[in-house]
Amino acid sequence: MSMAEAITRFVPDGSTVAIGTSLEPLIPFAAGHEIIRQQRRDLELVGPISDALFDQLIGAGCVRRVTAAWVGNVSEGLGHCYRRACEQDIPRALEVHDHSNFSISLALWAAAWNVPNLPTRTLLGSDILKTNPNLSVGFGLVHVGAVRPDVAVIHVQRADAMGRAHAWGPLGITEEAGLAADKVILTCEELVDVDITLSDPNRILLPETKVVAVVHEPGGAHPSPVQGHFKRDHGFYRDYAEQSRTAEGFAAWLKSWVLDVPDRATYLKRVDVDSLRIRHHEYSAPADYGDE
Amino acid sequence: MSMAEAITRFVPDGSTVAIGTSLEPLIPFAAGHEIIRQQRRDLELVGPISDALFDQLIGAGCVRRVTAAWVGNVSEGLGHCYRRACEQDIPRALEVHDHSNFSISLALWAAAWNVPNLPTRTLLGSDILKTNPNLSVGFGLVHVGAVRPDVAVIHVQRADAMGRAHAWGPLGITEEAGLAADKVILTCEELVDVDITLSDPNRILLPETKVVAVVHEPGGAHPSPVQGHFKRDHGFYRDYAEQSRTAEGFAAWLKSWVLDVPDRATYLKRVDVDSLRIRHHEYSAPADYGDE
Amino acid sequence: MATNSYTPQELMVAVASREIRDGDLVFVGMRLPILAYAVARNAHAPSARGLFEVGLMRDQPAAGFLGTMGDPPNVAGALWSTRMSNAMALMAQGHVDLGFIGGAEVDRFGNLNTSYVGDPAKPTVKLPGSGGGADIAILSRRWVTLMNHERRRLVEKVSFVTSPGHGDGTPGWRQRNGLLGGGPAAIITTLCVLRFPEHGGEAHLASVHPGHTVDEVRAETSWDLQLADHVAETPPPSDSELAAIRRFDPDGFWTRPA
Amino acid sequence: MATNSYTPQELMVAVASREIRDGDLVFVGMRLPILAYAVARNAHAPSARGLFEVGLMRDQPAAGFLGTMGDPPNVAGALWSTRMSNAMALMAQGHVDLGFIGGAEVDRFGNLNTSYVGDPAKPTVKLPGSGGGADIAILSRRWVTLMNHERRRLVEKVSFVTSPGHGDGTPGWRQRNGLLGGGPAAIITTLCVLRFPEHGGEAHLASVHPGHTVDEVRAETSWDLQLADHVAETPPPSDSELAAIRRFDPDGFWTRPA
Repeated sequence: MSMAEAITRFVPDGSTVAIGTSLEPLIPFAAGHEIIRQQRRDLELVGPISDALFDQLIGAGCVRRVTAAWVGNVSEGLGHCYRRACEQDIPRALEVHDHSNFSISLALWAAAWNVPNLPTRTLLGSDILKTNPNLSVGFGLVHVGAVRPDVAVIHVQRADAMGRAHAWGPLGITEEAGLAADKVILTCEELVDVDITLSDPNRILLPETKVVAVVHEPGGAHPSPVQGHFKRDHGFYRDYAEQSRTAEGFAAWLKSWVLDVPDRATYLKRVDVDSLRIRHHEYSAPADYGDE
Repeated sequence: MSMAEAITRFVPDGSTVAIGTSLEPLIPFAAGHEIIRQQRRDLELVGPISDALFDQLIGAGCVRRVTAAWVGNVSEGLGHCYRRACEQDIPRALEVHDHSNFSISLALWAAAWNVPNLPTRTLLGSDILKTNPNLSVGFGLVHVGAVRPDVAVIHVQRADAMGRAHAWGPLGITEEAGLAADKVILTCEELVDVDITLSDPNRILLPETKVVAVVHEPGGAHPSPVQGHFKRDHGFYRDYAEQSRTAEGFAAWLKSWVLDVPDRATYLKRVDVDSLRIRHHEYSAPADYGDE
Repeated sequence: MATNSYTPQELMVAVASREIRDGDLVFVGMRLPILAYAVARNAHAPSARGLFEVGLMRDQPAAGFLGTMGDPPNVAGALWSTRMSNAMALMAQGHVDLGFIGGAEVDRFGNLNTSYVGDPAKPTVKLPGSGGGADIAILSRRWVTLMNHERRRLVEKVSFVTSPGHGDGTPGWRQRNGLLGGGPAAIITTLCVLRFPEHGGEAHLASVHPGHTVDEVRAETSWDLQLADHVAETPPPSDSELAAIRRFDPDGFWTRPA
Repeated sequence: MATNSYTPQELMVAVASREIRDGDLVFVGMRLPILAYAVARNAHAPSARGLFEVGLMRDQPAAGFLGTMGDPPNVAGALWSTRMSNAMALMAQGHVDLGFIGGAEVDRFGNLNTSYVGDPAKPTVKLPGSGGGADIAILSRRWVTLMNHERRRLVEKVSFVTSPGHGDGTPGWRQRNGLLGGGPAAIITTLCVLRFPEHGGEAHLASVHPGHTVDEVRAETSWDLQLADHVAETPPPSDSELAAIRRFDPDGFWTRPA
């Protein structure tokens, strides 16, 4: 399925969208940019930390609420669009449901297990309890209310057309986000044959019954890293931080890198992909699934 | 470390022991038999379903309490030693904390996350709520009390000497049992070089900081299956079911297969290993962990 | 192959397989349901998927014989090999269309006992316990029980409710008590098929297996069994159903008399 | 290499690395703590391990430069690549000996703000938020903060307690409120090191970095800063510490002035 079709069909206005769930790696920037191009509105974004993608979606006016532990630019610091939205309602007012990394994970596990909340000791003594209405305290514990995304968008190294994904490297809250979501959109570096994915069912990330779209989008996570494929493009994050300092600068960045870009292939032509590509391969030892 | 030393040092009398956590596969029978030989007493056994191993430990008089969802013989039915213990206090009285498969998993996740309990809707309407004092009902939910094993004994396909284990096939409640336990004893088909385990950190089952012993014990899961190594020995389970029907029959079985057997190598000489060995290898596609 | 040459277990497998609808996600229990899933997948439900509490999802039935759901042939080619709690998560979300549970005792409202006969503190028979039975009973959308039809098994009141069915049989009992799924839809026995009204309540005799009679069924049932308006004869296994059963259980491990 | 040729960030990394004890499991935050872990592992803490909330455990520091903890060199050769909630489980069990948290505002009791300056409903500055900071503050056995030493950062009262330290400073505040770990042990700034009493309470000035004075520190601190009985000079980075820092940050991404 094309990225445009996947976003059109499965990310309507008002959706609750989990995206960027592996923290710094595997961020589905290509999907995020398509959401911006299709001018989605009133989204609730769900994630642990977001390394620049939430900032871009907020700056583009797509977002009504953020449910996350951290929104900014991991190597550069503050998220300037996030600041403008929270401080000045530019381009629109933003509701924030604060979490810690642990508590947003628990919120998704609560949804995955279909219970109203899960208890934890984290956040005791934190003012986060005052600003997030989905957190409550009782019996000496914090009760983290379930967060159920309408859709989780997940970038992986490889997937087959039936929706079986292989991802590796640290997975953050990807598993619970996918299990909690009603629907999963996979974007992948490589679209592979079923023989590859089913050769290792333990590496299959999620049940295919959750997956509604598989989008073959090489480089779809740039500038974030993808183990075995791409290094992180630190300079791109730096440039974004600098240019997004002002609303005008962000508008120019957005026009140049998103709005005037029809698709990911065009985008990648402007990136020094060669300098980012991982060329030194280190393959995992095989597991023997023999059964007879 | 030898199996004898691992059990001597890390499974004292009175321990709470999670064992057989992957349900039917990868059951650490060799470890269980060593526990019997060392005449451990007053153990609490923790597991989901137990395919014959709990029955043997109960019949041998090692067990004070069972905290599990099911105890028997999966292909044959009832656990005769379990019956004698519960019905006639033979060889001793047994306390049973009933669970369902889901609730024992949650009890271990509660311990892993260090909270007193986790909520669920399963068990509502079940009399299991009446017999297990670690379950309570409130606000329309069941609250499953944490179960924290002193030690989890886990059989895997391969591990290195530093405690990094690779296991594949269905994992049942192994991950939460290992995370919840104070200590983990690994028993493995293959003791491999660090290069093998670290080639695939996503397949590493548990943090090495939990692992206190790695025992190289090929065939240590017989008669249970080990993907890529051994088929399940259905006939062995059938023979065990037949012989353990009476206390005398069980005593004879135990003498023959456990008490008079010094170690696993001797045991395996009496098993038709050739007919059980998996010879048709099916290797997983590699994952590329390249980073530069 | 003559249609009269089948065992009671083969008939039960065939009947159970017909409960599986195409596209269903089936929580497959041990023993006969493993065969029922294989038969359905090869016949009328080619897009069904099986979910196994050990931590597996499959489409195709395993190529080799399964003594347990964790046997190596069930892992090879699986669509997902994972933790049990992930399989349970799908069921807790209502994604499991159909589950199978074996039972030792059942009452007219479909409440199942697989734990204790007699007082749990000093049982006359200690049964193995719930396994995933209680989870399936409470969380799956609908479920079916398979059991031998004997008076001591189909009882007026079970000693212990391991896996709740329709509770006390009053309308809305499950919803009132917070149980998520729709409860038991049928009891498939060695003699007949009992069915429950769609919204719960008491089982009624829907069909009697070939070679058996309503009187025989009633004699082997401890409670005063309700009859459907029209009690049918259970259609026997078709030749293709029998062929599939025998392909997946070539030695009759599950389906031949001991 | 002359000892005067180091940046304030290099000194902070060296000081932070000395907080890591051999054998510690360290919850490594972003930026300077990644370097501090690498320095310690190569010097006095060869058996320390690092735990990263992205879902990684390591022994050896990553061979390549890290812009984030999720960069590919941090994954290659990891001891465990997993879910965040598993890393948090270890911390919730008290297995994390030391954590690092960056802060935008801190008060005398070590309470940290990384969320809002001003009213959260209409902040004058929206900061990125907790990330794992609140989790480390509440669950790790002890933790250390690194920050620039400015009056607007070391404040009488933080606008928002993202990561609780010693609360109101009264004895036993953390235990009374259910916080698991021991709380902040030190604040390492660009000018000095502040330390907390072992069982909580108010920070005191323990050492001043070379080239700075107590008066300068007090002038840049909003509250009336308590002094240790003997305020030492912070030992500068050793040659081997500097060599390690420059090996892991060869272009000065984290440790050279912008």
